[in-house]
Amino acid sequence: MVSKLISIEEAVDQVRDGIRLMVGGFGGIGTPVSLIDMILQKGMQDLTLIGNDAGFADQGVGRLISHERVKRLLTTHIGSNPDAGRQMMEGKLEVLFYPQGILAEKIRAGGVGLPAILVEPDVGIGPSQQEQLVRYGGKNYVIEPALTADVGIVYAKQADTYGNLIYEKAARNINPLVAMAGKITIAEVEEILPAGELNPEHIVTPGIFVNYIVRTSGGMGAWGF
Amino acid sequence: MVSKLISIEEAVDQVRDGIRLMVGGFGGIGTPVSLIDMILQKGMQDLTLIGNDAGFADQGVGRLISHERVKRLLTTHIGSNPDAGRQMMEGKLEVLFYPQGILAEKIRAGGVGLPAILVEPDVGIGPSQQEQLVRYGGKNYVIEPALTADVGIVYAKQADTYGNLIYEKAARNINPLVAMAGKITIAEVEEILPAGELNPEHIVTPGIFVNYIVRTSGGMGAWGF
Amino acid sequence: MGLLIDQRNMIARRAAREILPGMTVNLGIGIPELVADFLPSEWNVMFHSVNGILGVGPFPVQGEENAHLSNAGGTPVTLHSGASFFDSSIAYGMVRSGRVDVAFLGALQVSQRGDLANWIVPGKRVYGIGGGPELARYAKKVIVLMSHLNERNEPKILRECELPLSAKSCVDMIITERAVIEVTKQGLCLTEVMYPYSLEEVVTKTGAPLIISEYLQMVD
Amino acid sequence: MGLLIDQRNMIARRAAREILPGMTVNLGIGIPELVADFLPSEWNVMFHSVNGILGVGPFPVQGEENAHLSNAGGTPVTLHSGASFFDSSIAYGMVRSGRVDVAFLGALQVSQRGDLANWIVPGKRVYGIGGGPELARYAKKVIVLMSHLNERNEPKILRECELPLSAKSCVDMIITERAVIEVTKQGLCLTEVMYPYSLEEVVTKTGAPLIISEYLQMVD
Repeated sequence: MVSKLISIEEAVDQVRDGIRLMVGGFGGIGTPVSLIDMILQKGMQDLTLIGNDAGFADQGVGRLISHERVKRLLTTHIGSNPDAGRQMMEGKLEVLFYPQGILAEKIRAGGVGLPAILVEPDVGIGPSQQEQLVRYGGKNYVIEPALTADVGIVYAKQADTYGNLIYEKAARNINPLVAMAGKITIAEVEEILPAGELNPEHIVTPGIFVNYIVRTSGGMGAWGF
Repeated sequence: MVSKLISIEEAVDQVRDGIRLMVGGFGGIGTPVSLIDMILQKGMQDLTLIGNDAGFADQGVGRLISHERVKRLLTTHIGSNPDAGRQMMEGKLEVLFYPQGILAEKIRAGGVGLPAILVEPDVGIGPSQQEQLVRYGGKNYVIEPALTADVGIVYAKQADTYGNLIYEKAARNINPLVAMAGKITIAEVEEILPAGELNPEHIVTPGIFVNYIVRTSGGMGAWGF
Repeated sequence: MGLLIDQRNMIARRAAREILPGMTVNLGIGIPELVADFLPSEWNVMFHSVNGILGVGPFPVQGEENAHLSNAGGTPVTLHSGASFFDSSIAYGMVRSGRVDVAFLGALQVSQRGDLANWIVPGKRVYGIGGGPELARYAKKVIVLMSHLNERNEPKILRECELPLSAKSCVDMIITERAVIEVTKQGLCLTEVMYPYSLEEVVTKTGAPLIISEYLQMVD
Repeated sequence: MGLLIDQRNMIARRAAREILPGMTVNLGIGIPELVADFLPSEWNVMFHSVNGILGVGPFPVQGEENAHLSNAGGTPVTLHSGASFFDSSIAYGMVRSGRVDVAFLGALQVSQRGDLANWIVPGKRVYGIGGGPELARYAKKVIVLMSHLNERNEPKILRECELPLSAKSCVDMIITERAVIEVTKQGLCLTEVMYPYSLEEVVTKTGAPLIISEYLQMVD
């Protein structure tokens, strides 16, 4: 089987200025930090970033914001990264907020090829709620479009060379959803095994969703809001 | 921890005439056959049955149809159970067909509390497509309402006493979706362990979704379309 | 107003009394994280965390934290027996389908109708809406745990929230270092006043009318 | 017309030539199930089954079937290296998001525009729509494998399908025991005629106009 394992540098060549980049992780945990390091190092900018939160100013996904590589952020929470709030108030960063479960479902819908989800209109009062209303079964619903990305990057505990992924504990979070929603998905992984070495029952993300795997160079999300 | 293990007979008391009963399994495999046996034995009727297929005339979920306990069937395929086709043509059984992936998503939507899904209108030309159209982003979509059930019955390989479930191989199919969509969910299980004995990473259906577990009395779906 | 650790623990201890054995409970970030400490493990309360855990256990002994195991607030945790991991879409599926019995949330402001504001102070601080709106709307019971006053010593319980809302008419109960208040159809009902505060110190520092419960307790 | 096992295998062998190493391929029920037999295992074609398997392997040796491991047609199978299990919503997520390279489907009728009918013969037999509509619409390439004629020796390839459709304008290629036909914008293009049939026996038994490819092959 042709292995999907490539170098972090090669993988990050998929990320170009101005693309929609979706990132796994929740409060730092389960964030693909080596890929983010390389994106910073290679200088990509004008990114539209989609992820659960803005991480921390000096760590993980938050560094893309602090280093002003992000022009637009679709997320749920930025309280742990004061740079994000400051840039937002200064008008440097456009932020669209979604309730966490709705963001998760929007990403999943993108991953499984559904065009949109319907949600109750009074969930998630916020600036993102400017979408189309539809009346159905005597109630109003908001049509929330599915989210996909040019590139999705995720963090996993184990992969095989086909790209099957197994996560670890709370580092699973939105990673399996992001893994489905990228036109190109890159998984940063701790342990890489030959295809057939993972138990088919324990695989969380089937390898069909994963285009490339890279070996993490260490460092990781820490606890921390 | 209070165990959710009860007898099959007690469990089936949840199933009453006329309810919406959702059943896991695909082509016989992963069908909770002991629960179905008991439903037949206890005589429940006028059921609305929701499941992937009509099974076989003499086996599994199909027996509920062959024994004329079902007045309405929401499914994808009945080719393996000639009784279903005959009853449908005789007007005894109302059948609503959905494409398999759409039925699966409708059940999942019910399970996770979403009101409906949006699908492309020319997928699944069939008698079920009488739902509301909505125009969105320059395209027409069909609003397909979420499906829930009064009682959902599923088949699993292992459970712990909290109701966490692990499936086996292709017997997983729609079972994890059905397990979320029942107001009451009953899991028929091969092996029952104390809470804490299942690896939290390997659990497919968290126990919160499961109200009762019963020990299978054996018998199972076989291969067979 | 910043609370002392004793006050935060007192609020959490009182909050724990709203939980029954076997319940499924979501603990938000901040004071709510402390609630689990006040419940016996043998009650088998299943704590739900929106990052994808059901069955969160106590905080680990220092030095035994697992880098991949934290609650939604980023605090290291352990697991209770029967715990499971899943992705965030399933975590919110549990919430949205009404399977969470009680959600404890922090708040910036709460209105007399139970409106909740907890995501932004315009022009000053943006937190983000996070999971608040969905927990507030779909949990069977929603309890706000917060300080009675803000950092300028102004009431956080108001007739109308001044800050943008996270969710409308969703809060069932408010527990602060000064009081326990139930949100009823008739308005806010004061049921407990916490030592060392007086009834008057609660009433004057609450920005909405309070119905005094006929069963009002002065709690030591 | 019922096909002999040799004819079914011939169709499957020809179908296998449409697959490249590493592709993701869905095999429908019936003749499509046989296709995998004609591909070398080292090509690592990942066979997708809508009941929740990616990486279906060859049929098991008799006596070694696993009761919980079958393809969507209920036939016992084994696993290829790198296989995984998942629920049907994810199985169709793979399809709908365009990740299946080729789907092989059976059919009752196919029209000259590539319309597919494979779910009902009104008043006679109801199969149900199953996974056909979604596979037909979303797989990158859709190939119908079927007998050229029905049980009354009438053409199944028609100007317009007489039976209710499963999906419109979706079929890219038709392989029968008599012919290989590509569905093009200009109409149906006959590219191969199978031994022992003659060109005339294909043309007269096809219910729609056929463009004869300039590269037409008479296959032994």
